[in-house]
Order: sequence, then structure tokens, then C-alpha cells
Amino acid sequence: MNLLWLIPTLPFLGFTILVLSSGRMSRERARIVGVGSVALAFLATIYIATQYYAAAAHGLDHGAGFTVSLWPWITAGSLNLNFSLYLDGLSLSMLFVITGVGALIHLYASGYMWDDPDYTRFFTYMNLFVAAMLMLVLADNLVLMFLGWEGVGLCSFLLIGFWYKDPKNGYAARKAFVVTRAGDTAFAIGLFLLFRELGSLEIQEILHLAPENFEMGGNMPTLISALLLGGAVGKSAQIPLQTWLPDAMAGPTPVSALIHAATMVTAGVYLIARCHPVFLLSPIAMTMVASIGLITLLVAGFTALNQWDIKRVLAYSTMSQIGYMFLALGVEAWDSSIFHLMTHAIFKALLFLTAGSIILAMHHEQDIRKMGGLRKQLPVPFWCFLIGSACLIALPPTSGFWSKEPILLAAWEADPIFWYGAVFGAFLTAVYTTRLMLLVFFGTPEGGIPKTHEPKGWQLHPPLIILAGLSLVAGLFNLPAADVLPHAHEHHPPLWVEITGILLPVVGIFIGWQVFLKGRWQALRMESPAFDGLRKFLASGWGFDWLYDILLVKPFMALAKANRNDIVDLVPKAVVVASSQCYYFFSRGQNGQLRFYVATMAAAAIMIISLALFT
Amino acid sequence: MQVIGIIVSLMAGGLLAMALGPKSAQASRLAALAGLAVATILFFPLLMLAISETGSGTGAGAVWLSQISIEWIPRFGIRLLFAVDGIAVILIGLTLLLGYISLLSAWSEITKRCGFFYFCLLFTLAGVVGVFSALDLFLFFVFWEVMLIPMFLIITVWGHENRYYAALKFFIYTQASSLLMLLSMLVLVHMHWQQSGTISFSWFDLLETDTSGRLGFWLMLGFFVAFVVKLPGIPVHNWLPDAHTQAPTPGSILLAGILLKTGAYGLLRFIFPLFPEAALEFTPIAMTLGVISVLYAAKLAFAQNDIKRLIAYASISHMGFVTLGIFAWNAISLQGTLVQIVAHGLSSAGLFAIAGLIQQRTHTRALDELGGLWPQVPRLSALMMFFAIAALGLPGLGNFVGEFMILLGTFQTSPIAAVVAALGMVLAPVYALIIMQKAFFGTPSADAKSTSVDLVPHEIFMLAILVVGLIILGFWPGLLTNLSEPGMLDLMRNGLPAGQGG
Amino acid sequence: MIDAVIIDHAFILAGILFCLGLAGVLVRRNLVFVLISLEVMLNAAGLAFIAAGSAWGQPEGQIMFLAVVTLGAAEVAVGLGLTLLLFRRFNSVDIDQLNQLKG
Amino acid sequence: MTAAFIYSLMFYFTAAIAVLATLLMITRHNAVHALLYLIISSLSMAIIFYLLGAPFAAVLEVIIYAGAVMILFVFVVMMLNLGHKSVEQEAAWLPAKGWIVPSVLAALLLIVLIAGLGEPENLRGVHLVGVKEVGISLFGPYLLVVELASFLLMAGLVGAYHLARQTTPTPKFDDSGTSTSKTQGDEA
Repeated sequence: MNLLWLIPTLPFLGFTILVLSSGRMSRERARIVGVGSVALAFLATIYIATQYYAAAAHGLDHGAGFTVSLWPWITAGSLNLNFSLYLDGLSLSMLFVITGVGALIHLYASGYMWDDPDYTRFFTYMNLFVAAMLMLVLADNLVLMFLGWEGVGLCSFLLIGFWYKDPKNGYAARKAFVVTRAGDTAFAIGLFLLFRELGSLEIQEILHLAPENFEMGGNMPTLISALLLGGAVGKSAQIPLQTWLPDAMAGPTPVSALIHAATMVTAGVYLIARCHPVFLLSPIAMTMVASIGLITLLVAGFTALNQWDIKRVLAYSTMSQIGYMFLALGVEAWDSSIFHLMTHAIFKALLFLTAGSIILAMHHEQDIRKMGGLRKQLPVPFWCFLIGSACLIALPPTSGFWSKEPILLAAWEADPIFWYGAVFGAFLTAVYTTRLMLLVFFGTPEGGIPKTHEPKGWQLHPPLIILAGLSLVAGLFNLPAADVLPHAHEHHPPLWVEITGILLPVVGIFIGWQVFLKGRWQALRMESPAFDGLRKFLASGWGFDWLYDILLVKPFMALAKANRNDIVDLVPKAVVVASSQCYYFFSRGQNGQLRFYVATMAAAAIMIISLALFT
Repeated sequence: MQVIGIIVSLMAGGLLAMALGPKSAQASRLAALAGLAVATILFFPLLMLAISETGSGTGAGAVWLSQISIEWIPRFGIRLLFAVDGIAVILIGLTLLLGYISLLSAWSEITKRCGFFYFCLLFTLAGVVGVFSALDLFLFFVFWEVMLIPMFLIITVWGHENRYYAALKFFIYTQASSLLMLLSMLVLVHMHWQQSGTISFSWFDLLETDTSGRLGFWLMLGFFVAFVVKLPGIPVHNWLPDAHTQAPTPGSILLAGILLKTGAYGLLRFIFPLFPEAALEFTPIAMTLGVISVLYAAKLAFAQNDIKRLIAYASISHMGFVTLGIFAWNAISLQGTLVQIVAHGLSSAGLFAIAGLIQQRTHTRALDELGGLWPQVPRLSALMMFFAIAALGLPGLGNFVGEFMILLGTFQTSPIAAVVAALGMVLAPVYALIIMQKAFFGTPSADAKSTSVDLVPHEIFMLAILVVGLIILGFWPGLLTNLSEPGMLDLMRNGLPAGQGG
Repeated sequence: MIDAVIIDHAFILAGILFCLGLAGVLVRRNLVFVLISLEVMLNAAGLAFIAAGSAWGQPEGQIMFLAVVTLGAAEVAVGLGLTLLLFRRFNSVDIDQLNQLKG
Repeated sequence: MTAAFIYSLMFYFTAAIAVLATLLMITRHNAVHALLYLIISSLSMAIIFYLLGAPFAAVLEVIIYAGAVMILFVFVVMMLNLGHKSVEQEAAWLPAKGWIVPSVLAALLLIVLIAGLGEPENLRGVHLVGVKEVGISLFGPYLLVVELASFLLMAGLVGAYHLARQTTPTPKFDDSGTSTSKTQGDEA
């Protein structure tokens, strides 16, 4: 078990090798280092998993985790954090997701980015990202998690702005970094509060101390969990801080697959799952988590319906699926939320990678209006996309169904409103996924079926096929996370609830098919000018971008421009001006006329004498 | 005693460099390097002593590593009192390190009158080492002046376009405030003489004076102003942007890397221990000043168009955290202040070195004239990215550890200040990434100056030292905090008003 | 003792003459007139000394008067020399010509 | 008509003449008239000195002031031939409202001086101080004053002589403010 430190160091090692080589390394060697390090990390995870299960087999109680302490990190006064990694069921399942899906995405990326000039730089950032994400998941104390947290944010900044030639990408990257940084600041303030209240930042200690020190529903646990939720919302692009995710699509597609679908955006879910005892202490926080999840999934659902860029549709669908995970966390369906996290990582990565192949085939064309009828020219991507969409819609045999169904049932247990919202969300997911499927693969766009060239490189198809297989089979795994998180009690809602949960996506598919292929009920497509305002509002992500622009960006820019050179600097300048004015005033007194001088002398004499006499 | 040896060797190096100056620039450079090398050799035993002292790990090591006191002006009880504790060792180490960095960056940039430049450089270093180790207030004041004059000369002689304005402003600001300090110093000694009957300028004796009254508050204010001017706090900060934009690169490195630290060190050493009650009473105001300088400087940094000016405002924002940390006055925030000081020293030295390199290559510092540097100078841009990220406080690098500990410590004493200062963490990436976007990303604008020469090995070596330093500070801050543990705890005990526990 | 009143009035007379002389100096732009008024002021000062001397019955009053007179004489001599110089250089006796030293 | 009454009558009469003469002197435009009034004023001063029991001072006043100084002034007036045209010039230089400020200042000073005078009671009347007493004290304790006086006179003499010497024609200084020195080899 003490090889645990190997997992984060392998990608970090890959990163250092690529950085130190800095451009002198050929593409092949860079590919080997880049993909190899993550693949090795995956093997190491498997090795660690075998040890974990072996230990669990002979009697070690399930919940216990293993800590590997490396060196004392920050020690001052009552604070002593050390650089130590902690492994338990939850972090093991996260490890599987990160290294497994990560390795596949790296393999795919090595083919996808083949003719990009900055090949080595791409893999440098990707390896650093995987290392930071592993550090986040394996962190023993919250500050180390914060290190991973910010490292991940940095890498998403670097990778979104990877094609730095176009300033828009730079803007999108900075926007992502600053918005997630706002969430991180809330997270940091939560840490300070935790430290002040409980005196320690070790996760395990907090989880033990919290129930003792805080009373149920008290305002301290609510405040702390609200702040932690702030951090989670920032990183997982939920409602208040979600404007950065659609713009993050400016990065290369493997980046969107790895960071903005599979791993980084799930960091918030992992944080809440990891600190669930604190959240359990305040029902208000739980309802907050659930309601944020619900609102995001609905908002994202509607927006996805009106997007024309293939990656933006997938980005909004990611946001909505994470909304489901938050909903699951809110309704205390802990293990099903982590389960959904894993399955979502797999099928969303699959969808993004296939979208990447489509974009590559269409010479970097991302607008689905220009695509259509591609199923014959791109068979593998077509079938993979089909499987991915099936999971997304949560049709029964696929893993999507096995993970989303318990969330719906748990939502019903907690509060029927959550269930109605969630089900309606599922329906929306079905509609926009079929819309995407039909517009891209079926039907004929005006300019006829576009000619596509089959991208070369053997690395592209195998990962797709593996991921497609996994997303079908994943429903059967039972994740080790289950033994760490509290067991969700059995759901037995009325029968009609389960049936509607299953049938509604099918209805959604039917409607999607009718509207987008058969061309019936055109009104529903909201293309007519009457709906123009509404469509633009929905397409822009419910106007959050516009709102933040007006509220925060514009005033700050105006303030910055207005005060370019520092009004405080005027104080010394004012002193200078004042002294020169005085000089000018007095020097006018020396006008060279003798009579004026004699007069001043006389006046002075008068004053002095009268002063002497009368005082 | 080593410290006197270090100061003398630095001064000797300076004089030698000046003597050799007219003959050949290379000779004067080597002389300066020799002076610095001798100083470092003398510094190592001190460092070994400090490490061995903390070897016991329980923080029970002796506080004062080496102390020497020679009679200077017996009538007034002024003695050449040099004493070095954990904090001073670290800061002297930082000074010598940044001495090397500025020497390396001066290698290519300073061409005319090299001898005199190295004379000024080494005398500033000697002055700063003196400031960190002098514990006789009068001696402290002498060194406080010694480090000011050569810095003024560096800016006036080798500066950029309107260097006279900047140098004069720098001089007036620092000189005026240090006179204030001199005044309160004398009154303090007088108070001590009245209370204890003996005239003495030594820090140890002055610790005992009871400075709780209104007068004590004014004396503290005198010291506070002198140090806040040097560590630019908001109301008195506007000499720094001008001094930095006009100073030559080695000058900026010295200024940002070391001279700002003397202000922070002064606050640490003199404000709380000598005036515990007054400082406690003054804490809310000082904290608001700190918070304002964090946020206001960050906003200003974002608005700047000149790289060096932007970095200057960024260091004001970082130094705002230091004020916060010092006035929170608990173990965590004080150690955090020390880490922040060292980390800021390294990162701002790096930023200024790179700004200088950019100016050498493109002959401009204006951000709107630069653009798309990344394809032309990838290594330089990667290093700039590293330092910009360090400046915005990415965990895993020194600045974050410092800022986090400061905010954590400040949260104990005043949560509001900590929360508002935490907003500084949001503003930091705004200004740090603007440099990257305007200068390095994007396509080079039509009239952007193109440059073909990427980093030269000796420049990479110079920056590599700083990169390694920051990473070590980020992952193993323990190396630093253990050294300063005994000194800091002892300082903290002195700083708490009578009766308050540890 | 009416005599005492005389002394007091002598002082008042001196004051009056002094102020008249001052007014004369202030008004004039012609250097000669300024010198003349100056003479009167000196005279007034002399009178004050004499009055004081006679009030206390001591000769110092008159000695001081002697000093004042010599001063007056020397001053007039130099003043008139300057007037001549002024006239030769500026071809007029107007003091305001001499303002090169103004601020 | 006792002696005291004549005495004070004489005093006030000459005082009035003196003030009147000075007043007229200040206001004249013609230099020579001003000089004449100056002579009258110094003569009346001489009489007052005599009345105040300082005969030596009175004589001195007459000889030096009325005599020597006036002669100097007349000489200068003649040399500068401040004749007819200078009267209009003088009138131009002396506008009526030019008088306001000086007179106000002078009046103020007068008031202040008079207010400064002490009570007259402790002044013990007029004492005759003869020439003998003055002579004795002059060359007694005050020998130094005599020497100083001689220095002063010598300085005055040398100064006047040097200033007024006509060695080289002094450079004309026309109104343009630039000194147009036409002399050759002038050390200036």
C-alpha cells in the first residue's frame, strides 16, 4: 500500500520530463512519455486496488482507509499539515475514473493532436492536469486538496487557452480561471472557518470532530457547508458559477473530454461526498445542494436544446448531468451519485471523443447545421455516438440507466418536486440528444452531405470502442466507494413513479424524432421570429453571462480605466503645485519699486510698534 | 563574528569593484562577485549553526545564534550590537541570493560605469544585511540610511527615461519617514532613560520600557510610518511604481527583492515588541490599511500598461498581505509573513528579471506594443508563465503557502479582514494573467517588436535558481519555518502585552 | 510745569515731521525729492534727541544730534552722487528705472 | 506776559512754521521751491533747538543743514538742470490719488508713535545744556563718537567723489533694458 505515492508522481514525472525536454523531444517520444505515464498510473491503480481488496478481504472493516504520510508540509503554531495521501473506497473509485478514462483520452489525444505544432506542450499540460487531479483525490488534508483543486484550475486555464493565437481562447481561459478562482476563494474561507472551529484541517479528523462540536442544523455547519458548496459549485460549473464551462469548449476536444466532462468538473461532487458528515449536519445545506442541482439540470437542459455547436450541446449536457449528481448528493443518495459520476465520466468522454472525430473529419467544422447524414461515412463514430447517447438518455440496458434511476427514486423519497424536476430534465435530455443524433448523422443539410476524410492514425478508434463497451457494461460494477459512503436506504416508491421514470425518455426520443427528422410540429423548434427573444435568451445560458458582465466585469473595467494612474499619486503632486503657487504669489511682491519697499517697511514698523504697545 | 565579516566583505568587494572599474568592466564584475562569494562563505557557518539549533526540533533551540556588542559611543550607550536569530539568518540568506541574481542580471545590462554600479550594488547589500542584523536602534538607523543612498544612485545613474523624478521621489519618501523614525527612537530612549536611569539604544534594554501611554502610541506611529513607507502600504506607496519603472533591472530586483523586506522586517522586529499595547490598539487601523492595499493595488495593477509598473503594484498587493499577517500577531500568521516575504522576494525578482529581459529584446515595456511573444521566445515565456502563476498564489509554490498561512492566522484575530483580503486571491489572477495575455498570447500586433533571441544559458541559470527556490518553498516550507521557529516564538512573546499568554 | 509740556510737544513735533518726511519719501519718484524728505526725517530724529537731552539735562542728546547730523551729511553726499550717476545712465531721475533686481 | 508764556508762544509758533514748511516742501513740484522750504524748516528747527536749551545744536543745525547740505542740493539741482520741463514731469509723476497710501501710512505711524509716548509728568522741564558741557562730554567719554563721525564723513567723501567721477562716459542705459555699452576696453 505504500506505493500509493507512485500514482500521482508518475504523471508528475511525465510532466517534468516533458518540461525539461522543452521542445527538443520528438513527437514519438513525447507521445510515449505523455500517454505512458498515465497508463502506468492506471496500472499502479489496479495494483493498489488489488492490495486494497486483499486487505478488505481479510477482515479490515470496509470504511477504514490507508494513509501514506510523505513529509511534513506546513508546520506553524497549532497548524501542522503534512504531505500525506489517503486511500479509501471513495478515492479508489475516483482513481479508477481519472486514470482509466484519462489513459484512454490520452491515447486518443496522441492521435487527434498529431499534426499540432505544440504537441509536447499539450502533453505537458495534460500530464500536469492528471497529476493535480490525482493529488486532489488522494489528499489527506483539505489544504493539500486545495493544492490539487487550484492545480486543476490552472491546467484547465492552460489547456483552454492552448491555441493562444486567437485572443478569444485566451479570454475564455482567463474567464474559466477567474470564475473557478472565485469558487476556490469561498472554499478557502470555508477552510479558515473549519480551522478556527475545529482546530484541524485533516479530513478524517474533521469528519470525526464535526458531529461532536456542531449541533444538528446549527448555523456553523450550515455556513461551512455553504462555503464548501461555493467551492464545489465553482469547480463543477453549477448555477451561480457555471458561465465558464460553455466557453471552455474553446480548448482542444480531448481537453474538453478529460477536463470538462470526466474529471475536473466532478471535483465538486467528490468534495461534497468526501465531507458528507459536515453536510449531513445541516439539512438547509442539503436542500441547497439538491436545489442547485435541480435548477442547473433544468437550465442546462433548456439551453442545450438551442445550441448549434456540437461541443456546446455536450458541455451543457455535462452541466445538466452534474446537476443530477448534485441532486443525488442533496437527497442523500451518496453512492448512486458517485456511481453516476463514474458512468457519466465514461459515456460523456465517449461522446466528446466521437464529437472530436466528427470535427476532425469535417475539417474542424463544429456547427451541426452544416453536418448531416454522416452515418455512412463515419461508421465507428456513428455507433459509438449512438451508444453514448443511449447512456445519456438512460435507456434501460445501458449504464446510464443503472446510475440515473436510483437518483430519481431517491429524489422521490426526499421530495416529489425534486422527482418531477429530475424526470422533466430526463425528458429534456432525451429530446436534445436525439436532436443532436439526428442533425449530425441522419437527414440531409441544405448543401448536401458534406465530404469527410477519414482521420488516419490507429489511436483514434480503439479508445472509442473500449469506452463504448465500458459504457454498456459499467452498470454492473459495484464501486468500492459504496463502503465509505453511508448506505442509501432501500427505495420503494409507487410503481407509476418507476415506470414514468423509464418511459419518459422514450417519449422524448419519439418527440425528438418527429420534430427533427419528420419535420412535424415545427412550432416546437422555436425558429419562428415570435420566439426569437426567448430562443436567444435560452441559447445564451439564461442570460447569466450578460448579468455577470453588467454586474461585475463592466464596473471593474470602468473603475480600472478611470483610475489608471492612482489618485493617491495626486497627493504629492498637489504638494508640488501648492509650493510653486506660493512662490509665484510672493515673488510678485518684489516688483523693483523702491517706494513699494519703503511702504512695506513703514507698514511693518507700524505693526511692530502697535504690537509692542498694545500687547 | 560572521555578520560583521559579511558586511565588511561586501563593502570591500564594492570598493575593489570601483577601483577596478575604469580598467575593465570584466575585472570589476569579478571583484564584485568575489566580494559576494566571500560574504556567502562567511554566511554558511551561521546557517549551519541555525540548522543545528533547530535540529532539536522542539523549537527550544537558542533564540540568538550569535551576538556581538562593541562599545561605539559609550556616552549615549550606543553599541555596535549585532545579533542574529532564525529570522535574520533567513533574510540575510535571501539578500545574498538576490545579490547573486542582480549581479547576474547586471552582467549584460549594465555597460557604462560598471565599477561604480557594483560599488552601489554591494553597498546596498551591505546596508540591508546590516539592517537585518543590527539590534542597536542607532546602528539600525545608520544602516537604514546606508542602504538608501546607493539605491538612489542606482536609479539616478542607470535608470530609464525620467529616472530623476522617480529617484528623487523615492529618496524624499524614505528619508522623510526615516527622520520620523529617528525622532521617535530618540524619544523612546529618553523614556527608557527616565524609567530606568540608564541611557541605552540596545533593543534588549528598550524592550523593558513601559510604552503604554498616549506617547507610546505616537512613538509606535513614528516607527510604523517609516516601515509602511518602505513596505509600501497604500497611502504612502506611490514612490514604488515610479522607482520600479525607472530603475534598471538589477536595481528593480534589489528594490523589490530586498528593500521592501526591510520594511516588513522593521514592522516585525520593532512595532510589537517595543510597543505591545500601542500596537494592539492600532491593529484594526493597520488591518484595514493592509486590506485596502491588497485590493486597491490589485485593481491598479490590472489597469497598468507598463509591465514593470504592473509588477510593482502587484508587489504592493502582496505586501498588503504582510501587513495583515504581522498585525494578526499569532504564530501561524507570523510564520506565514516570513514565508510570504521570502516567496515574494523570489517571485518578484523573477518577474522583474524577465521584464528586464523583455525590454532588452523588444526595447519596450508597454503591453499594448507587445504581443505574441510565445512563439518567438518559448523558454522566456514559459518562465514568465511560471512566475506569473507563482505571483497569483498557486498552491505548490511559495506565495500560496505564505498567503494561506497569513489568511488563516488573520482569520483567528479578525475574520472580516481575512475574508475581504481573500478577495485579493480572486483579483490576483486577473492582473497576473493580463500580462500573459497581452504580451505572450495572441498574435503579434502589426507594429509589435519582433525578437528572435531566446534565453541565453546564463539567464536561464539565473531564473532557474528562483524557480527551484519557489518550488522548494512551496513543497517544503518546513525548511524555512523550522529555522525561524525559535526566533519567531520569542519575538511573539515579547510582542504580547504583559499578562497575555502565548 | 509748563516746560514739561514743551518737551512732550517737542516729541510730538518730531513725530509729525518724521511722518511728513516719510510721506514725502513714499510719494516721490524723483530721487532728489526723496533725498530732501529724507533730510527732514533725519532732522526730526535729531529734534527728538535734543528734546530728550534737554529733558534730562544731559549733553548726550546733543552728541547724538551731532552724530545724526554727520550721518545726514554723509548720506546726502553719497545720495546725490548716486543721483548724478542715475541721471547720467538713465537720463532721468526716476527711481522706478532702477528695477533690474525685481523678483 | 511772563517769560514762560513768551517762551511757549515762541515754541508753538516756530513749531507751526516748521510743520507748514515741511508740508509745503513735500507737495512742491519745483525742486528749488522744495529746497527753499527745506531751508525754512531747518531754520525753524534751529530756533526750537535753541528754545530747548541746546544752543550748540541750533548753531550746528544752521551751519550744516541750512548751509552745507542745502548747497549740495542746489548744486545737484543745477547740474541736473531740473528746470522747467522737469516740473511738468514731476506733476505727471505725482497723481493726486498717489498721495492716499503714503498719507494713510504716515498718519498711522504718527498715531502709533504718539500713542507710544509715555506720561509727560516725569519729564522735568527744559534744561539748558551749554556748549561747554557738550564739549567736555564730547571729548571726554564720547571721544569715540567723534572718531566715528570722522570715519563716516571720510566714507561719505570718498564715496561721493568716486561715484560722481567722470572718468569714462558711463554706458547709456536705454529703456530696452539691454546695456548698450559703447565704451571700448571698459572693464564691464
